[in-house]
Amino acid sequence: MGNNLLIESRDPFEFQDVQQFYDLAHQLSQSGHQVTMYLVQDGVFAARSGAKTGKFGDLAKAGKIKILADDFSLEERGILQDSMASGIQPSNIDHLVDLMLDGSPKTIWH
Amino acid sequence: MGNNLLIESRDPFEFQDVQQFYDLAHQLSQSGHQVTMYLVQDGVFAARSGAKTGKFGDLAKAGKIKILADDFSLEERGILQDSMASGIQPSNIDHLVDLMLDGSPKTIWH
Amino acid sequence: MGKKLTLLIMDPPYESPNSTTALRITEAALRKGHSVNVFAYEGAVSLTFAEQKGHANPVKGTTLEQEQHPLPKEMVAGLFEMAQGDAKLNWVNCGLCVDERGVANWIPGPVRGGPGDFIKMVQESDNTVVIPTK
Amino acid sequence: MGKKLTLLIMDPPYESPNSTTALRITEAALRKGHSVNVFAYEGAVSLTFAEQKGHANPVKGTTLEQEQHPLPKEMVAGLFEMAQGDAKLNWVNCGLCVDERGVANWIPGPVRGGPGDFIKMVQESDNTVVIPTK
Amino acid sequence: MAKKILSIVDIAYRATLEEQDDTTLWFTAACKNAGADLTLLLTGNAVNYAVKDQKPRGLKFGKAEIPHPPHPQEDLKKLMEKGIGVFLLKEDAEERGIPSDSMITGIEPISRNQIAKFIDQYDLIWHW
Amino acid sequence: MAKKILSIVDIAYRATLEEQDDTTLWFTAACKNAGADLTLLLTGNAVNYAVKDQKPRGLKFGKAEIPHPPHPQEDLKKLMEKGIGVFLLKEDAEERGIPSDSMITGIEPISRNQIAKFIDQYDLIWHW
Repeated sequence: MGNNLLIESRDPFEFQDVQQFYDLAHQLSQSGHQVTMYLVQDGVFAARSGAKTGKFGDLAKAGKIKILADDFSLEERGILQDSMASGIQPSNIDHLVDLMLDGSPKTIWH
Repeated sequence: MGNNLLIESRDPFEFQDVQQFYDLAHQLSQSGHQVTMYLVQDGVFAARSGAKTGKFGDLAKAGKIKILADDFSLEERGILQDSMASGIQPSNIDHLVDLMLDGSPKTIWH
Repeated sequence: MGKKLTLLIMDPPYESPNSTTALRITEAALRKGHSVNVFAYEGAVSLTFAEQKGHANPVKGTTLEQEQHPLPKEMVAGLFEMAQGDAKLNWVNCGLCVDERGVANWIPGPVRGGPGDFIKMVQESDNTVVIPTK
Repeated sequence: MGKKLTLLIMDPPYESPNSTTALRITEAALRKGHSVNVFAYEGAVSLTFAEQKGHANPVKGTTLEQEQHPLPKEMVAGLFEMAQGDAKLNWVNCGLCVDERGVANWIPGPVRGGPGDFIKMVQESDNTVVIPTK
Repeated sequence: MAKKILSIVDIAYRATLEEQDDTTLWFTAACKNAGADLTLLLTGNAVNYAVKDQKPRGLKFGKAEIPHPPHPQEDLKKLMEKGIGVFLLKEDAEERGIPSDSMITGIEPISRNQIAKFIDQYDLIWHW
Repeated sequence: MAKKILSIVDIAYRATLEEQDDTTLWFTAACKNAGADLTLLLTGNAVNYAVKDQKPRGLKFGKAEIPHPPHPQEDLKKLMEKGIGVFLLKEDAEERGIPSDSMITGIEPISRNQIAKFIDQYDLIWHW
């Protein structure tokens, strides 16, 4: 089964289709793919434990998808590690480059 | 009571806060203001009779707010007059200029 | 008797429908005998850049002449030509925005300015509309 | 042994966080010894425009020297300096996009090209990421 | 072997008047001409590009003009003639109240719940 | 008499790294310096500009740098020192899970259902 890298750069509170991107991650995972989601820029607004992000919370809780959040984007927005929802790991751009080039995953930027 | 001109340029299916702009129109009207909403660019996607636009349908039906849709933007998107929801009138940029300058309404672009 | 409208725009050329709508509003207002102030902020300062040039379209198979590729600088020039007599067009490009983008070589008409000029426009206008970028 | 990454970017300078993220990805990939192809489409062709210049910041009260205003052309130049040995940077500016914006005077490094060049990059790369504008 | 590419066009009517076309549809066509193996999926606003009756007027600003405003439905037809498969997300069209008989023929609707399977057929996904 | 202006800042973190500030907050400050009577309302993402712990690192691209990344919370403090009233939409902060004790002091929350009344006090609305 394939390897998918989904990069979410958009604010889930601003763009309606962010929910559909979460759904896509879920669907891909359900059909047996390995899915990693990397939150960057405004995408990290989903990472706060108190954020009302709809389907994202379920995704993070289910734990079937690896969810990473860009450390620079988190620091820029003042989202501290102890205020992050469980199931989301801080990560960094070096690791994103590794993810992109290791095994050439199907990569979708949103 | 004041005169308000709300210009909605965004697609209600793309941006979550379009619903809040509809809400603002409702609130302003409820507090006794005269409100005109001019739909332009992707804002006219709310004008199709079959569009599932949430609060917008209620606004249009209630008829307390004048809702206009830019004829150029409608034609550009192939939204014909007979496919438009009731309560929305086609209008044009010349009329928008009249609305902006006649009595200097409080004008908000979204 | 003409009135006075001020618009603030901030989208770069070829990036947003806002630019076209703002130019349509300006055109209609001038045609009706009103004066228009345009404050071009951020990317919108590139609308008047003189070095823009048309191109053929290999996908459509059109030549340079057939394609008649629209150039925002020419649209703004067209609006300046329309602004005769009492219906004036006053176009201010934000100077710092121009510097960082390197687009100081603009067509005749616009002037360099800053937020202070915008505030003057706002005070003397019948209406002001800020057209934000997304 | 380095791999090869292709990025397509399309946001103009000073308009989107995508530009900074794309440059961060490019920097990290080069540092790790990978090669990077960047295809600059639409507004992104202005990132390398040589006429960009810094400015003071009257709101912060900083001088030109204190502000050290970032210039995208210098960031791209910095990336070209990093690209030594096997880790290559290949930056293609979409030619028609350059023409309509008038930004042909770019810094040393980038070359003019079109979709055909992009397709070649895509075929020879380990991964390709299209970073769309909003 | 040429990589199989899925181009998902989601953002529409962006600077289409100044450009006299949609830059992502244009790019897709140009890449096909350059030999790419491409399929197109319309989502979001871009589902409206399939609507038959799109008829923007030319615009004038004094002597300057936008003489050839875009007709994305015609550009889609040309893409299909070139052998590019064109699909659209059914739910996005329904939500926007676009009846299927108002759209040009030849475009295949797919459902949101099929999208993972659909994507699976391609090596690369360009999401615009 | 000077017009009373409400500047509603809704879009945030746009090109703030390249600019080393937020261009709409910057514009609001510059207009105040030029004598405008201004009030600021933060909505959408921009409510996050009130968060105390925003600490972006400087960035390097070879020899080139973004040496002074922006700290919008400090810019808001300076706006308040200049006498600009700063408000934020309470529901937008709540939805994003931003606790009020994580924000700088001096910003007044208003509710979405008060917004029509709030807007009523101003002659002009700039919605960014």
